[in-house]
Amino acid sequence: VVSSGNEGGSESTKKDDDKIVIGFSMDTLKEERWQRDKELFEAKVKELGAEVKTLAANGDDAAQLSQAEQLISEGVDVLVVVPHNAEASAAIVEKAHKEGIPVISYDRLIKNAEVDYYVSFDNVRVGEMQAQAIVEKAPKGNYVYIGGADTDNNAHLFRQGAMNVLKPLEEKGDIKIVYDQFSKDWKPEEALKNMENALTANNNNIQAVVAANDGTAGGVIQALAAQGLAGKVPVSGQDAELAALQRIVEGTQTMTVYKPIKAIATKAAEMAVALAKGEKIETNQTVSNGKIDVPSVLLDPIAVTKESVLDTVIKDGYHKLEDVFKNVPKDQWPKQ
Amino acid sequence: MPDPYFQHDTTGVKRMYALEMINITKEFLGVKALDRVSFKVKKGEIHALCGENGAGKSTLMKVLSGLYPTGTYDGEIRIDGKPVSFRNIVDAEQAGIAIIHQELALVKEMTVGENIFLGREPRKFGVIQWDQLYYEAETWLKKVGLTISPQTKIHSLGIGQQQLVEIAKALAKQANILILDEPTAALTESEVEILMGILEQLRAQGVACIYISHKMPEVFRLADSITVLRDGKSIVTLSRAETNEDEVVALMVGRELTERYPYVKKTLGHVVLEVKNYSVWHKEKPMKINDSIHITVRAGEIVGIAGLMGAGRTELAMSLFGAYEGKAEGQVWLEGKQVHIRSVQDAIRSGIALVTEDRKRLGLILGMDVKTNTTLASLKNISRLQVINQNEELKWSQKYVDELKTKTASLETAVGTLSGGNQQKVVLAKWLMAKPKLLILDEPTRGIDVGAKYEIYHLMNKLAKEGVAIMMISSELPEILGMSDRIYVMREGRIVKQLSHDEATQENIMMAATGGE
Amino acid sequence: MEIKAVIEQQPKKKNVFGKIDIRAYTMIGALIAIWIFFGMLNETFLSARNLSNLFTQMSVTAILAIGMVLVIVAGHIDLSVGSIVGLTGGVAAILSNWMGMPTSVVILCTLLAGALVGLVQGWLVAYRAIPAFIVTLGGMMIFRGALMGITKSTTIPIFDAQFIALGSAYFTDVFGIILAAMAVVALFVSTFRKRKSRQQYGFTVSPLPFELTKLFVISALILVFVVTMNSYKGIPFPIIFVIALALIFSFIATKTTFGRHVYAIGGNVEAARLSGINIQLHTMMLFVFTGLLSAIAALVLTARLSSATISAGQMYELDAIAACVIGGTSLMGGSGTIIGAIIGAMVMTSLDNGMSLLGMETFWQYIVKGSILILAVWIDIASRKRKTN
Amino acid sequence: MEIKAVIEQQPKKKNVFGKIDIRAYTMIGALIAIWIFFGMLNETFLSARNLSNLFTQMSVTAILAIGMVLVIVAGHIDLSVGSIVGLTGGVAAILSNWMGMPTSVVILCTLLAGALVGLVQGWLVAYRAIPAFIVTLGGMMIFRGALMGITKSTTIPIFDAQFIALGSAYFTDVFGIILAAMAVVALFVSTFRKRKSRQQYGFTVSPLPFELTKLFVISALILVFVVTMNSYKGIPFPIIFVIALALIFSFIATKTTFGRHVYAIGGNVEAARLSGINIQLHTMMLFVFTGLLSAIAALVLTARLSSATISAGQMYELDAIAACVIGGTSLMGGSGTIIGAIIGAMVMTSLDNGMSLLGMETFWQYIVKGSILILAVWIDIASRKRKTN
Ligand SMILES: Nc1ncnc2c1ncn2[C@@H]1O[C@H](COP(=O)(O)OP(=O)(O)OP(=O)(O)O)[C@@H](O)[C@H]1O
Ligand SMILES: Nc1ncnc2c1ncn2[C@@H]1O[C@H](COP(=O)(O)OP(=O)(O)OP(=O)(O)O)[C@@H](O)[C@H]1O
Ligand SMILES: O[C@@H]1[C@@H](O)[C@H](O)OC[C@H]1O
Ligand SMILES: [Mg+2]
Ligand SMILES: [Mg+2]
Repeated sequence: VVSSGNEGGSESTKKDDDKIVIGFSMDTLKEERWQRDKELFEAKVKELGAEVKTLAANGDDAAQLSQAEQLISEGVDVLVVVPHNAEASAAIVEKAHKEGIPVISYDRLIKNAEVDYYVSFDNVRVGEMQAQAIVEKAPKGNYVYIGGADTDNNAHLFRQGAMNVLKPLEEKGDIKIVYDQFSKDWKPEEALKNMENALTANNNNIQAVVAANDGTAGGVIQALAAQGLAGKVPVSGQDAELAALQRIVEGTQTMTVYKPIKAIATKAAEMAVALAKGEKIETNQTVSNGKIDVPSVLLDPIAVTKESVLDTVIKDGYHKLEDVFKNVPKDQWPKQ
Repeated sequence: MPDPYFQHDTTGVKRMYALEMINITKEFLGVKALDRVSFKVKKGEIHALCGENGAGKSTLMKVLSGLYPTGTYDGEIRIDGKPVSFRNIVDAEQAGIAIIHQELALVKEMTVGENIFLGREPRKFGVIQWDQLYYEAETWLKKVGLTISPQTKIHSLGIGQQQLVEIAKALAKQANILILDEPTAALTESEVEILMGILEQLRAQGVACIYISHKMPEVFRLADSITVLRDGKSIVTLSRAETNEDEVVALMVGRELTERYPYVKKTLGHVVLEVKNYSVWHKEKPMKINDSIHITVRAGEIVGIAGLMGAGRTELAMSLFGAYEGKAEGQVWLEGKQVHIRSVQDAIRSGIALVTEDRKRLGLILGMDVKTNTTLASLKNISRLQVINQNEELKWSQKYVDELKTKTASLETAVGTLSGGNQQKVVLAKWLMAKPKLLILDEPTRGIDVGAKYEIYHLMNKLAKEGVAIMMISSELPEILGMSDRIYVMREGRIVKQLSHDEATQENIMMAATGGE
Repeated sequence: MEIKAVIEQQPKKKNVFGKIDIRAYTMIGALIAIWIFFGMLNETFLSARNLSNLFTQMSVTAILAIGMVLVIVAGHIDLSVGSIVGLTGGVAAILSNWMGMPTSVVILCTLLAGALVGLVQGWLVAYRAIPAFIVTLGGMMIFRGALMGITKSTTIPIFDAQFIALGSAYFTDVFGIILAAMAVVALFVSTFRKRKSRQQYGFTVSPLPFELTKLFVISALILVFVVTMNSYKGIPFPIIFVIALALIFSFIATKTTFGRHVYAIGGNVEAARLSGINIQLHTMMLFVFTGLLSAIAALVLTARLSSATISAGQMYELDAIAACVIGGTSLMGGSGTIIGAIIGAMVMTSLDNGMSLLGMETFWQYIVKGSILILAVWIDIASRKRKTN
Repeated sequence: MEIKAVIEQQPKKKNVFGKIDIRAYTMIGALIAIWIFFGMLNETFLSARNLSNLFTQMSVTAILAIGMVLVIVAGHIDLSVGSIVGLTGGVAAILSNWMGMPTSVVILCTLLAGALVGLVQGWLVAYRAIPAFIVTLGGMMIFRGALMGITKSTTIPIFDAQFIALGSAYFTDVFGIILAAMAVVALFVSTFRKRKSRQQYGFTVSPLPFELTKLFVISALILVFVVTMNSYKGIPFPIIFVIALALIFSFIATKTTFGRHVYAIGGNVEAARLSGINIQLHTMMLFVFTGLLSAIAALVLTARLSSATISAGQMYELDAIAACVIGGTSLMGGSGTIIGAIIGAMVMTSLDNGMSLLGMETFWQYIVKGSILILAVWIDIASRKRKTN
């Protein structure tokens, strides 16, 4: 009665012309960074003479699966996936493979599936970098952890990374985590409320805050500012959003983690086109995803502080100097 | 009051009663709606239950039909001599009791057939046997003289037809005790005739019928015995032969009522309303509901509009009031000026008021209190810069409560809890406060007791004397005859006859309304 | 007499249009328009393969909408279905992955969990008279929290191939054809039995050629559907769930006392009570149904994703409600059809699918989807009004 | 006369209970219980500082709930408020940051944008008879999409200190005291004017000592509030918005013809129409109000965060609706009070705040919040039922 669907998988729907088409299935375009991922990736693919088709799922697993199915129906040659959910997107890999389409996992690793390649920054590593930077500024004292959405797997990975650094210090007695909460839907206002409550509960006796991304950091810094503590308590972030960089140069935020999106987008585009042409791809390592060891290209995320802004995001052209330093008197602008 | 009929109530004679309700007491939030009421009905008799609005008639019947289950009242009910206790409506139905409630209880979106069998659908394993259902529904419809298809949706029926469906629904239960709570309030004479025929048939079959009505002629034509309730107490049970209308009315209101229709000859003023060649189109279908209507009403005049159900009187009224969705053509003149009324606001501004026929659905906001409902159409007059002067509001609503003798616990009582007659008085108060030049009354005394009716008639006379032009639509011929200075008879959307107060008789109106010769 | 003439048209009109109401027809029109539109802009949209995708994609919303229709008809609402999908999906994944239960046991327990959760909510609504909006808004939070608690906020993958098949397998071509044949036979038999029964009761029936034409058209549609699906991989499993559930619940809604009583409750609760209908029991059962249907949707979704995630089902309640309303269900209660809701689900899924095929920017997708939602209902309302004028 | 006697009791009763209904009293009870509970578990909960936080945290929900009450009373619903908050917040940020407009212009334009968006929705609901659920569900998507479009999905920071002050400044202690004094004076004056006016009309008034006691209690409460706030940093700006808006809209709801008409429409729309109320105009205006209030909420939120983000306001509609219903607004229309909705918002915010202070795990927070929502309404309904039996 049931067929697994293998036999029907014909090549008939594949486009016959020799133009290479890359499918790009994205979790969301809602955050600033993903918009950039999309633009950079598409530009690079086109530059390499191929076509690209991007679909974004607004953070819904089922929607992403549907969209991947559509890309597959359209007969793309390679599928590049930014999974909303690491495990749920295994289904995408399976569907693509049935049609003989290779899959590259972009930024987030697809778990428990025979993914062909993985290009990413390491999310646990991001968490570690965040905590590390804060610990350097405040080696001792009361710590607050403001997490991302409890419903986002990445939020858990970031927290895991941060705790890798913080837990040993807490055991040593150097620091104390006095408040540790997730922020619903990654919302800055949730982070603001959480931070207000953390400050109240500890009577402002807080020496450091590890915030999971720049949005939540924004909320945290608002709460600190209300207590006159902005700039006095180190706060981490992630994503190198313009607003965050502006705070960094002003001194209210300590750091953000810059994931050089240009690098990852370019790398992924190159890999995808090469894969479509049937070329061999060099990778430097493998990462286990629970099922196989996935050949991976791991790019290092970069911690950005006031000192390194110029050499990282600005040099990369990720943001413009005049934007980042918009609120700083012009005579204090660094020389490029 | 000693009552010979009740004194037989000793063990020996019990069996002759199909129903005995003994010492029933029922309270609502400190209001004693029923106070040790006793009520007995014999097999095969039609027993009328009379009383003013709020006397407790409906409440007593709700106790009997299981709507107020055992435990929510005190007292005992016996059917065929055996004590019973109903936990719900189904229990009562199983004991052979069927009731037509005073309020229409039909599901508008469903068909006539479905409504007739609602809750008792012919079924096999929970699956409804539609053909059987509609087949049987059709036979019951025929019994009540309705020739509509049982697959018609209720919402496309007029209120009178709906009432007939309710009656069919009750008949279909083939009960031993049939309760009819004001079944004829929305019926025309000919339909009342059909109902009377049915009831006489049922009486012959040994069914006990309890008949609640404010219409004395009906009561006296039908009933074998009459029980009068007053203020939640059973006053007396009389056999029809022993009594007469005046006595029953006196027992109901607690005093003598000499005349029922206080007609006075009026001095007529200028023409207030003149309708010329007026036609109204159906709101859904390409057909005229009113065709080439000519009507005039003078200041100080009460003009009656008679006709059968479906003659199109309500639509005419609604259309003149700017409240009917169907298109209208023709001319309307108010006090010598031609007006174009497109909305209710236009109508009110021009000095027209309409008391609708369905007060609960169209006249009142049941959840709001007496004061709010009274002032709703004239808030402008008691506000400055949109801010309501709450003292003025209290003053005016109190004035109308006093003037109309509305029985209400307070001005802040929700109108939904008032009895029908008092609700109607609140609607009247609302429109009196708007000081209309032309007052249109659509079935103004439907479901209202004699006492309240009388008060409303007096009020109409008083308004007419003050120069208000009154147009009264009514299906009760005695009322039309008794109150109107002039009568228009409508048939199938047209005015077919005009009669003066002195010319009009029951016969010539009916003749014109039915198109008979 | 004039009135009589008007009324006698009634039954005839009913036969022509069958049980589907006018709203549903407008929506079928809208659906076809959307399909043609996307079909012109994008060649793959109307390919067998994409249609197969489309039907699969709409399955979860459609299943939820089926239950939602009845709840709304009865004058209530269920905001918790999305969270129940999440929670029962989590339960299924835990049973399958962590506890290694066979698929049959997993299915049983999941359905039970859904029904139970619905029962509790239904009890609160029916017997404790708490507004359904509140109960299910509370339920939405509680179930989402419970899901996070039991899964420890992790994603639980499914490995059991049988389970995964629920969401992603296809019926073989032969089976599809057999199904279609059975459906056509059933259609003919039931139509003729109905005619016969009507004739026995002395009711008029519509002319035989007319009835036959109608039957053939429907049969042809069924065939076209099966052949189209077969030309890709066969009928997708989830779609059979949708069709089966739609048939069952349409039957319940229109042919059983339970269903009609639900409509009566929604149409006029006082009248229903006075007719001796057990309002409370019926109301509670409706929530058991939505719970159960949510669990079925959860099985399909979890199988399709081959994992349970903590965000699964989020906001699905709005999709389901929108599907119902687009399909003609009145939020005031008393009216609405299952078939309408399915068409509503199809309209929304087609929009999603078509726009993403066109690679429209996300923000445009939001704007277009919102506008179409409003526009569809607007046109429908306006056209009905025009007719009456 | 009997009737008169009964009527004379009424005003007395009214004075005791004021304009707040019984549901609101139950909820005040629940609120106090929640406060005591958290106060016992955590010493900072009842500190001046945390109370100040709490009031600020509830401000956005409260502002939205004020408009929502009236929409629900009229028998509609507005699911788009959260998205309007997002969109108008984005507009404000663009005007302030990208275009460098002064705060006054920004405020004006933002309010205009909110009102406009509300006007369009209101027009569709009122004049095109499209169900509000559909219009605002569509609106929810459209406005979110528009926000993403105009901000290019970026976070836009606010630098204008004046703008930021809207969300995070405090009134000075002296100003707070002056405000309190003014409020107390206004209270006394209005009460005595009302008494006098009633006496002029010949109505009975409640005994003077009783009235005075009441006045003093309320005055004391106002003072306690101001002193508490001053003992931290003063009255937070957003709270003054909430109080002002609550007073204005309570006044509109209870004392003006507009408000009265809205309640009448919700109570029985047909009867209202036949009483000469312009249903369509009133309905449209209600949506203009929710649009306007959403824009105010957006200003507060954007100022508080000193930036506009594309997720701002998401799901706020549910919070606002929940606040209304907890505060006694019936979803069937016709009844509900502004003060009740504010208390409802306070209950929800107190729960959020208390649980986060206790460091409760997220999943427990969901479960507790959902349960309390249901429980609160349950207790209220049960207690009212007991009373009527
Ligand atoms: N549900 C209720 N709650 C409170 N009071 C009620 C309720 N139902 C009836 N009453 C009161 O009980 C009394 C009797 O009402 P009932 O409806 O039985 O009168 P009735 O004799 O049927 O009057 P009518 O002729 O107007 O139908 C009235 O004072 C009415 O206000
Ligand atoms: N079920 C129906 N289907 C079609 N038309 C109807 C129906 N019911 C009423 N009408 C139309 O509406 C017209 C007026 O009906 P309506 O019942 O309002 O008249 P009426 O004189 O006010 O009677 P009533 O005594 O019931 O108030 C009828 O002539 C008829 O054409
Ligand atoms: O970069 C972050 C991304 O990895 C996470 O999934 O969502 C929040 C972002 O800030
Ligand atoms: Mg009665
Ligand atoms: Mg009429």
